[in-house]
Formats: sequence, structure tokens, C-alpha cells
Amino acid sequence: MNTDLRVRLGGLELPNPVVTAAGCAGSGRELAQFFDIAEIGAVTTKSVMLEPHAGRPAPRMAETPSGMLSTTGMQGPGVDVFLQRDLPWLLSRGGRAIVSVAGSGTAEFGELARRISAEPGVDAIEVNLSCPDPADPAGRRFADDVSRAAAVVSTVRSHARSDLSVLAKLAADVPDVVALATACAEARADGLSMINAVRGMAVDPRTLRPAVAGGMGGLSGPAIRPLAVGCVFRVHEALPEVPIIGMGGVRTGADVVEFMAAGASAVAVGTINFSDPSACVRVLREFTEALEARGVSRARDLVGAAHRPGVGV
Amino acid sequence: MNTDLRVRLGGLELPNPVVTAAGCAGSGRELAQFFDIAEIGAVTTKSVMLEPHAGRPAPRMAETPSGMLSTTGMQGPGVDVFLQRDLPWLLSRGGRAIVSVAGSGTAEFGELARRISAEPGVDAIEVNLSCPDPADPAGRRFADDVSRAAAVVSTVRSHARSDLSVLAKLAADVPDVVALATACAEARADGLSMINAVRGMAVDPRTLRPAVAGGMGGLSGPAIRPLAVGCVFRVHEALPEVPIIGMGGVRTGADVVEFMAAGASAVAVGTINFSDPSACVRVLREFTEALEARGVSRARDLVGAAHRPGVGV
Amino acid sequence: MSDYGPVQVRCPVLNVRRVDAYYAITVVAPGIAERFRSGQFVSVAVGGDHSSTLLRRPFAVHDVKPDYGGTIEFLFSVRGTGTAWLAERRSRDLLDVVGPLGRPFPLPRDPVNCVLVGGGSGSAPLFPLAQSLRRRGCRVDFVLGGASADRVFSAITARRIAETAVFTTDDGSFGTRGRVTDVLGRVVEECRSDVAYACGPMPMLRAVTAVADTHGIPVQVSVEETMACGIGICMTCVIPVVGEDGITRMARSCVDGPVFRGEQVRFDDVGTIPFDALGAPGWKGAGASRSTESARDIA
Amino acid sequence: MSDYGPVQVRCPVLNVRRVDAYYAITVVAPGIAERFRSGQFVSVAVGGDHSSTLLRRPFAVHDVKPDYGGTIEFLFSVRGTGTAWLAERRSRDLLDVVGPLGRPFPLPRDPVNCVLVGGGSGSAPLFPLAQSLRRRGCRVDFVLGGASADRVFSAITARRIAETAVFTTDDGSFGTRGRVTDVLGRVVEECRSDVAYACGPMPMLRAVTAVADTHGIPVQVSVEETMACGIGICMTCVIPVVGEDGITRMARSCVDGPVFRGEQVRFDDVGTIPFDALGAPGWKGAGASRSTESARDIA
Ligand SMILES: Cc1cc2nc3c(=O)[nH]c(=O)nc-3n(C[C@H](O)[C@H](O)[C@H](O)COP(=O)(O)OP(=O)(O)OC[C@H]3O[C@@H](n4cnc5c(N)ncnc54)[C@H](O)[C@@H]3O)c2cc1C
Ligand SMILES: Cc1cc2nc3c(=O)[nH]c(=O)nc-3n(C[C@H](O)[C@H](O)[C@H](O)COP(=O)(O)OP(=O)(O)OC[C@H]3O[C@@H](n4cnc5c(N)ncnc54)[C@H](O)[C@@H]3O)c2cc1C
Ligand SMILES: Cc1cc2nc3c(=O)[nH]c(=O)nc-3n(C[C@H](O)[C@H](O)[C@H](O)COP(=O)(O)O)c2cc1C
Ligand SMILES: Cc1cc2nc3c(=O)[nH]c(=O)nc-3n(C[C@H](O)[C@H](O)[C@H](O)COP(=O)(O)O)c2cc1C
Ligand code: FES
Ligand code: FES
Repeated sequence: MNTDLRVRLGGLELPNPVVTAAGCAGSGRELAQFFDIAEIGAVTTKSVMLEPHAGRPAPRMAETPSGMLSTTGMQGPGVDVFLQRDLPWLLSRGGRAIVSVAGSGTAEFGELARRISAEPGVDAIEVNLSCPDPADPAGRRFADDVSRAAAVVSTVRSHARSDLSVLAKLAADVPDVVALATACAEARADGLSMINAVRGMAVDPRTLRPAVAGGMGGLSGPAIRPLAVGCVFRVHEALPEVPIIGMGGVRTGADVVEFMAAGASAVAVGTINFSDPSACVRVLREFTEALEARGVSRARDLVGAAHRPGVGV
Repeated sequence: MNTDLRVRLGGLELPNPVVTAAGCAGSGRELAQFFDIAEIGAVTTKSVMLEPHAGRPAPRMAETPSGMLSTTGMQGPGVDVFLQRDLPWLLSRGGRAIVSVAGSGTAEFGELARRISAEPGVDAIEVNLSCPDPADPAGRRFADDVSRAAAVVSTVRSHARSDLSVLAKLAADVPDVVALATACAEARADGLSMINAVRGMAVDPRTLRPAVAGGMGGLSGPAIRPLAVGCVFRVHEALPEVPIIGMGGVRTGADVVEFMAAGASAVAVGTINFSDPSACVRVLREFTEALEARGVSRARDLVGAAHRPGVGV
Repeated sequence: MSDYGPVQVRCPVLNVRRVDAYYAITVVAPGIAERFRSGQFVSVAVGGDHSSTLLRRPFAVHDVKPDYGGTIEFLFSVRGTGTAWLAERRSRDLLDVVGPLGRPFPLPRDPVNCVLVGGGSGSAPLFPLAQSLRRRGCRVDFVLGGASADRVFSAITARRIAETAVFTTDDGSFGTRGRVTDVLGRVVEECRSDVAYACGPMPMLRAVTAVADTHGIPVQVSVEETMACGIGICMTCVIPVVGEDGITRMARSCVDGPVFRGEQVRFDDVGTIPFDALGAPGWKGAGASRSTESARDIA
Repeated sequence: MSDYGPVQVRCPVLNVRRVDAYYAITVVAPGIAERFRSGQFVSVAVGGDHSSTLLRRPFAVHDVKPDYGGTIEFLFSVRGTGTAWLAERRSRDLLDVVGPLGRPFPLPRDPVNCVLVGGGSGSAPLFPLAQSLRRRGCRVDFVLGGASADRVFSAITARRIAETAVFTTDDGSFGTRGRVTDVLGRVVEECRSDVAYACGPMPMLRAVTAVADTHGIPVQVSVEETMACGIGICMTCVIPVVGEDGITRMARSCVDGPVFRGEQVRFDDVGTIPFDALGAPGWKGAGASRSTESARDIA
């Protein structure tokens, strides 16, 4: 069978729904040692900031049941190096680029969007709303305040080239993810990515100290999949027209089916890249086989199937 | 070594810190087939309502990575049957009883507290704030509204016998768990239990339908442990004087160490009772061995150790 | 802790046999073997101590033998992660098994004619039942079905221990093409069955109950609901069952079942909370029910 | 995908040997064996496909042999869940292995005298290094330490392949009581060591670097940081390292290391972000660094 794997995220068409999650694939260079980066839907790059950032102190990670806790603190070389070194490499290999941006302030988000729009070849900008908002007195994240989040999205939208898709990356541990999604869509996000890692903590039972420096970290991996699928389902129910990249613990092709049925148009592989550097192509192959096995000829027909009782695909 | 395992939850002293989590041990009768129920710290009973409740339709559960999703919807026979049949059985076996209550309305919570206070032998009432608040137009839970949650706690406190401890059972997926905890403490909760199962969803990749009836379910088990430990840590940091029963994915004695170091005075075993009906006594044994191995002579010295860098126990 | 309740044991695997599309595992478990009564099941932890699959898998006990102080055998087909893992076990591996669980099949006092109807893996618990019935002088006839020949459990054993054994397969690869209920009526008549026992998927149990009803014979059904705990504490395995008192309750299939009288199970309402079930939304019998419930024997 | 980068392979286990307090696993992995250079490591998936322990475990390659097209061996002691699982593997089991990973030990051009210092499992990568050095005509001396006799890795092999081998244990159960650095100065002098190589826990590496510094010889250290990915994408394994340009960067020990020049590692600042590190909070060199960073060879 010749399965049509193409999916659409608003104006953006991808050859298949499997992309990488921000911060879990660098800019594709390391994973390209294991598979052809042009084969997957797109590479979402690690969130890039305007200036170099050294990130957080070590220890930065701890293993948890079916997941991991991490705090890398956006370490990266800054947007200039990214645009000079990492992006050209990715494009030269035929990879599609979703560039994740993290601003330390709304204006910086705008500046990042402007700089990235100046480069040809980028497909979309993903706005990481889980970074701390320096203007918030309590040090909360942009995602914690619906109106601040929307302001960031509309700033990025107005600074980004009009043919670039703007995706808002949502956090799940917010008061109301549907309200956040709605505000971002109203701020003209072309799509939504969800979910980011969820805040959690582990204490090392040997040292009795928090297992990652600073205490709280981001929980990712299969452990959080039900939280992610729940968010995707509820947001798709409320905003069926807004395309979603679903993520959170994708490990197999069946998980892609699960996310798409819940309402995602594409699905990102994050933490599992760490445990299986070939995961993206394996997941894509398993997904394709799953479609063939159930006789689905177009991947996009799966989107939202769980909302249509009895209809199936 | 003769380790002193006793812990205090406000006015309530337990012989050891291992208790059962509400809804994960019935009223102790079934688990008593596997161990002596008087050996563990206490049995927290399934949340009891005023009237019988049939609960939610099946399917009620799905397995997820290192966790499970469930929706039992508070099925139970009502408080009369509980007081006539289940509680006397538990007390007759020497079990300590923490009775979890779920009211469909603030007044009902008060009535439940009154009825339970009329029975001798109960040690504490745990107020399940994760049940839907019938007065909330959006059908949210009491835990979602700090002031409604506090109102329930103070109603229970004022209807409960003064020598009964009142514990507020918090949800983790709320806008601000520290604010919720603070409000409950100010409403004169003697202690806090955290966390309840976290809302999530799974889609069955075969049927493409939500795996549990009604779509959303509660995610429990080791998968959520980092979320639970994070809540306990943050609440203990903010309210070091308020005793906490920590829970969420406890599987081994090391997990008890982790929760206590984060700030819990006692620790509840929930989902793992389903996979290992002897879990409570196994966990208690492993915990005791862990204390001996590190030369800790009093279990309560562990409480909050992760907040005291370099001090240790 | 008690002499008749379930026990939890780490039992050595005696052997793992592959038979057609299914596997048979025998474990040494004297404590379970001595307590076992036909119709009961065990639950098995899968995947090891650090597995991401937490829940036990329930399996009917297919055979109990006195060897090594007492062994039990269960049969299974590979369905998902748990059964795939079990299929890889080898002799001397240890399995964490809890059992025996659930209410057994009630046995007739008199030596009556019994027809035993099984679908797929649902045939498994009928074999020890057949033995018990034979020991009481009952006549046993089998009707076993499956998707295809290799999915009909223990056909040879069935032929050996029963008076007659009829087989059906969906694809006609073995026995009659069709379903067990396509042939059941005929078997009941020819064998003059006085009582039926059935185990298999819910739609099959419903159809068997209907056939039994038509022929005016009682039927005991054993349900295969998904179960998180198997011991009665999680409340996830419930189905609507009508009690002796005429009141419908959401009964736990692990401890109130898995065996129910066919007509007690509200097959049409499985997967719902019937409006007239005890404690259903809007249900009106509060006063009455409370006393009823408390009077009920739940030991 | 490339001739020198790492590959991911499911390799059959050839054998698992137990030696004192540690285990040695040999797997058939021609692709890894042919690419391997001493100092590199592999990462191994543990627990099977449905394990709750997601992350790979990194292990230094201890030996490479031409058998079966190419085998690699790694040594480990059981520390937690992953190594406990590995210890239970048997020949013919399949292991999912990625390698070779990381920067190898740089080898001297001339036949100089090399002292190799290992602590506990950190001794493992020094053995293929010793072989490579010997092949270049270098003199090799070993200083190996461990908590107790059974924790000193491969003492016999060390004696066989090195000119001299000195052992230390914390409890004095084997060799000199004390630490490797208690004897290192003497060895460097007696053996006229020109260069040192060290692998082990961070405090040991720091002390070895100090001793080497005192004696004015260069030292290459191989660090054992916790690693989530081992291939450079997760940024969890960073330590502060001073570059050729004098700028401190949070370097990934998996791809920028695990081997660094001792004086490059800011041992005192491990576990912190030094205020003068590239991109540290309040760091002021934005303009300069950007060009510096982009000019850096990161291949
Ligand atoms: C009382 C009882 C007796 C049973 N006896 C047998 C038997 O003798 N032989 C046999 O082959 N099977 C039997 N089953 C079904 C058996 O439990 C399932 O095949 C098994 O749980 C599947 O596990 P898995 O990990 O391979 O499947 P997965 O699909 O990976 O399991 C995921 C979850 O769903 C549950 N589940 C999946 N399929 C079923 C099912 N059909 N029934 C109940 N739960 C299910 C699992 O227990 C697990 O919790 C019985 C079930 C019950 C309730
Ligand atoms: C480059 C490198 C080479 C290594 N070579 C060897 C070797 O040859 N022989 C050997 O015995 N050990 C070696 N180690 C350490 C080895 O990786 C750990 O012993 C192993 O990961 C412990 O896993 P576990 O599941 O048993 O422990 P757990 O404590 O259960 O592991 C939990 C997590 O912590 C990490 N972890 C635990 N201890 C260490 C450690 N000491 N170093 C790094 N990560 C750790 C694990 O990888 C895992 O992610 C090496 C480490 C690195 C980074
Ligand atoms: C080590 C690590 C680094 C991450 N860095 C980023 C990042 O830079 N920007 C971002 O939007 N999300 C980041 N994430 C979140 C992931 O993109 C993803 O949303 C989350 O991990 C859930 O997916 P997963 O469970 O498949 O990993 C990071 C996650 C991890 C584990
Ligand atoms: C099947 C099931 C039923 C539960 N019922 C209740 C309940 O009645 N009242 C309550 O407060 N919590 C209930 N909980 C939540 C648990 O008490 C506990 O807070 C949660 O499951 C986290 O702990 P665990 O991961 O150890 O299970 C239930 C959880 C499960 C899985
Ligand atoms: S399976 Fe838990 S109550 Fe039946
Ligand atoms: S371990 Fe992931 S970057 Fe080094």
C-alpha cells in the first residue's frame, strides 16, 4: 500500500508527521549520524536565545520511572552562532527546520523572530512559552500568564516573515491549558505545540539532596504521555481548526497514532531520542506499518479520530 | 538497631509512617488477606460519600507507562454502610483509621464529618478536595478554587470532633499548590495529604477511542512521583510546621525516604497495592532497613532533610 | 494470612509449553493449588521489578496437579506486552503470582448433564471444572470456539475428558464454521444438558445466556473484565449485576465474580451505569438500599 | 551513516564473566570494534523494551578483539538497577549498544613514559590505552586503586602489560593502604613518567592533576559524568572547561570529552556555572564570544 503520510500544520506541509522536540535533538547534526535527517517531518531545534547562555549547574538530570527530570536552563551559543553554524548545516542536509526561540523578555522574542525571518529556508518558528518572564515579579513563566503569553505570540507573529508558521509551545502545568491555547490562537499562532516538560522533583535517597541542581526540574518521557494526550484532546476539542504538534513521551508508532487520534496533526519525539538515537525513523516506520495494518491510506485522516465515536478512520 | 519509627501528624501519632492511600485499599479488609493491617501506620479508607454512589461507567482503567489511568467515580455504598460494616471491621483488627470523605457540596462534607465524629476509634478525617464542586458553574473541583477548598476544610473542622485530625487532600494539577496548601492550613487543617491522581488521558491505539469512559482519568503510580515529590517539597518549604502525608507512586522503601526527605511526615502507598498486595509491609520493611543502613535511629529525623544542605540526618 | 483466601507467592516456573497459538505455563505453587476451586484465577506480575507495566495479568487456572507439593498451570495467547513477556519465561524463572482469586463455579449437588462453552482463551477455566463435575458423576459436553484452529484451546483434552466435544471456528479452519452459539442449541438438546457453564468474551456470554434461556436451563458465566488489582480494592472491574434482592449493583468481577449466573448480568448495560443501579445518578432508593446493602453478605 | 561516527547495533552477548566484585560482558559488535579508539565508550540500553529505566548506561570499552569480526568488552560493578540487569544477561541475549562515543585519548607521537592512573571502574579504559601506547613503543606504568581488593579492576592484566603496576586500596586489603595519589608522585619519579593518563571519580582526577602539575607533566583525564544521551544532544553532562582561547565553556563530557587535558577542567567549579563562563549570568563578553564560538571546531 502506498500510504500518504503528508500532514498540514496551517500553511506548512510536512512529508510526514514525525518531528523532533525542541532541545531533544540539537539541530539535527548528532542524530544525523544515525539516520538521514531529511527523512523525518522536521527538526525542531533547541530553543535559541539572543545571547550565549551557560545554562544551569550540574547535576542536570535524574532518571525517574519511565521518565527523566532535567534542568539544562537553555544552554546554547546564542542566535548568531545558531544562524551561522547550525541552521545552514541542517538545511544543507535537506532537513526542514522549525526553529524554537526563547526570549528573556517579549522584545527579545520579537528580535529573534526578525533575525530568523531574515534567513531563507526556515519553515516555522516555535515560541517556547516555558521560559521565565523577567517582567514577572514572582519569576513565573510566560505560559503562566495567559495575556503575557499572548503578547509574546503576537510580537513574534508581527516580527516573523509572513510565510513562516508561528507555533506556540504550551506548558501543561498551567491553570487552564485550553484558555492558554485559545489566547495563543487569538494572538494569531498558526499552530500549537504541546506539551513541554512538567515541573517535578526527585530527591536522591542516598544523599537526601534534590537530585538535580536547583531542586525542581522538567519531567519528560513516557511517564507524562497521559498528561500530554489529555491536553491535546481537550485543546483540539475546543479549537478543532488549530493544528497541534503533540508531544510528551512518544516512544513507538502506536503513540503517534494515539496523539493524532487525540487531535495532533504532527507528533514530536523528545526524550526517547536520548535512549534510542534512531527513534525518529523507527517511530515513523512503526507508524507507517500501523496505518497499513488498519488500512488507513492517508495519515491526516487520523487527526482527531478519538473525537468521532463510531466513525473510525 | 532499634529504630524508632513513630511519626507525628499534628496531634496524631502513628507507629510508623507507612499508610494506605484513599481508594487504593478499600477499608483494609482485602489487604488483610496478605498482611496484618495493624502493622502499618494507618489505613486511609476509600472516600466515603453520604449516599451510595454507582460511580462511572466502564472501562474504568488503562495501563500507562509506570502508571495507570482510572476513573472509578467514587463508587461506594454510602456512609451508613461504611460506619456499620467497614469501619468496625477495621477497628476490630487493630487498624488505625483515617477516613476519607467526599461531599457533593460543602454542607455534605460537614454532615460527613459530624457522622464520622460520632463513631469512636477514628483517628483522622481526610478531606478529598478533588471531587467536583456542584456549586461551580464550570464543574471544577473544590481544589481548583482556593477559597471554596478552604471553606470545605473549615466546615469539616468545625463539625469534626476536636480530637480528630483533619487532613486536606490536595490535587497537584491546580494553579498554585502552595496557595491551596496555605489556604487549607489557614482553614485549620491539621495536616495535608498530597497528591491525588493527576488528570490525564489515553487513547486506545486499536479502537482509536479514549481508553477510559468519559475520556479523562486520574493518572497515578510511579510515573507521577516526581510531580508529587515536587509538591511536597514546595509546600514543606512554605509551611514547614504543617505535617504532610506524601503520596504518588510510592513503590519501595527508598521512595518513602525520598518523600520524607522532601518534607512528608508519613507516606501513603496507593496504586502499588494493586500490583503488589503485600506492598505496604514490604515498603515498611525496606524503609526500616534503609534507616538502619544509614544509621538513622528515628524515622522522624528524616522529615525535610532535603531542605537542610549538608546537615544530613 | 488465612486458610482459604488468596496468597502471594514467588513461584518457580516448572515449564513453558507452546501449543498452537498459545502457551501453557506451569508453576510450583502449593499454597495456591491446595486452595484452588474451579473457576478461580490467578494474577501474575509481568516485566520484572523495574517494568513500566505495573499491573498484574489475570489468568484462569487451567490445571492443578499434586506434583512438587502442588502445581498450577495457566494457558494464554500473546496479546500485548504482558503476555509477550510471559511467553519468554523459562523453567526456574520466578513468577510473582497471587491466587486463587474470585468466586468459583458453583457445582450441582446432583449428577446432572453439563455443557461447557468456551471461546478462545475463555476455554481455560472449563477444564478443571470438567474434572470436578466428572468427579461428581456429571456428564460433561464441550462446545469450544475460536477465531481459527490454532486458537481453540486444548481441543484434545476436551475430547478426552468429555462425553462429546464440538468445535467452531470463525474461519472454518477447524470444526464448524461459525460461533459457539450456532451449535449450542443443538448440543443442549442432543446431550439433554441440565445446566450450562460459559467463559469467554462478553458478547459470547450474552449469546450463550440467551440460548440457555431459550432452552430453559441455568447458565453460569465467567467474565473477562480488565482488572487492575484482582482482589477487590480498585473498583475498576465492575459490571452491572442484579442481586437476589432485585437491585442492580456495580459488582466487582474480580471478587463478586468472575462467575455470575447468566441472568444476573445486565449484558445490555455493560459499559454503562444503568439508571436504576444502586447509587446511579438520580437513583431514588437511598433509604431502602442502605439497609439492604448492609445486610448483604460480602464476606 | 558515516565511517567514523558511532553506530547503534543490537549485538549478541558472547559471554558474561564475573571477576571479583565486577562483571565483564563481551558482545559481538564489528561496527563498533573497527571504529574504536582507546578512551572511547559505549552506551547500553538496559531493562528491555518495556523497562521503566529509559536511559542508556555508559561504559568504557575495556577490550577489543578481532573474534567474530570484532568484539568489545566492558567491565562494570553493580551499582543500581541498570548494572543489576546487565549482570543477569546471558550469552546470546541481545544488547542494544551505541558506540564508539566520545573523544579518544590523544596518543604521544614519541615513545615516552606514560603512567596510567585508575580508580575503581575508572581503570577500565586504561587497558586498551596501555595496548596502544605499547604499540607505539611507550613505557607504561599503572597505578590502580579501589575501595577494597575486589574493586581493583584487572590487576593481573595490569601487571602483565605494564612495566610496573602499583595498587592502592582504601582498606589496605590489597597493595598500599590509601589513595592512588598517595603513591603517584613516587611512581612518576621512579618511572620518569613524561605524561599521565587518569580515569576515575572527579575528586581523584583533580588530585591526580595536582600531582602531575607538581611534577610538571601533562595529564589527560577521562571524566565519568552522568549522561542522558551520550551523543551530545541533551546537554546534561556538562562541566566547566577552559578552551585554548582561555574562555571557559560548559562542555559536554560525552562529545567534547570524556577525555580532557587535566588543566583544562575547572575542578573547583564542577557543579557550578563559573561567573566567567561563556554565557554565565552577568557574563560580559557577548560580542567577542560569538565570533570565538563560531570559529571553534565543533566537528
Ligand atoms: C478472570 C480472567 C481470566 C482470564 N484468563 C485468561 C486465560 O486463561 N488465558 C488467557 O489467554 N487470557 C486470559 N484472560 C485475559 C488475560 O488477562 C489478558 O490476555 C492479558 O491480561 C493481556 O495482557 P497483555 O499485557 O498481553 O495485553 P495488553 O493489551 O498489553 O494489556 C494492557 C492491559 O489490559 C488488560 N487486558 C488486555 N486484554 C485483556 C483481556 N482480554 N481481559 C482482561 N484484561 C485484559 C491487561 O491485563 C492490562 O492491564 C483472563 C482475564 C480475566 C479477567
Ligand atoms: C564515560 C563513562 C564511562 C564509564 N565507564 C564505566 C565502566 O567502564 N565500568 C563501570 O562500572 N562504570 C562505568 N561508568 C559508570 C557507569 O555508567 C555507571 O556505573 C552506571 O551508569 C550505573 O547504572 P545503574 O543503573 O546501575 O545505576 P543507577 O544509580 O540506578 O543509575 C541511575 C542513573 O545514574 C547514572 N549513573 C549512576 N552512577 C553513575 C556513574 N558513576 N557515572 C555516570 N553515571 C552514573 C546512570 O547512568 C543512570 O542514568 C562510566 C560512566 C561514564 C560517564
Ligand atoms: C533535556 C531536555 C531539553 C529540552 N529543551 C527544550 C527547549 O530548549 N525548548 C523547548 O521548548 N522544550 C524543551 N524541552 C521539552 C521537549 O521539547 C518536550 O516538550 C518535552 O520533553 C516532552 O516531550 P518528551 O516526553 O518526548 O521528551 C526539553 C526537554 C528535555 C528533556
Ligand atoms: C483506583 C483509584 C481510586 C482512588 N480513589 C480515591 C479516593 O476515593 N479518594 C482520594 O482522595 N483519592 C483517591 N485516589 C488517589 C490516591 O489516593 C492517591 O492520591 C493517588 O493515586 C496517588 O498515589 P499513587 O500513585 O500511589 O496511587 C484513587 C486512586 C486510584 C488509582
Ligand atoms: S480488579 Fe480491582 S476491584 Fe476488581
Ligand atoms: S550526555 Fe547528552 S549531551 Fe552529553
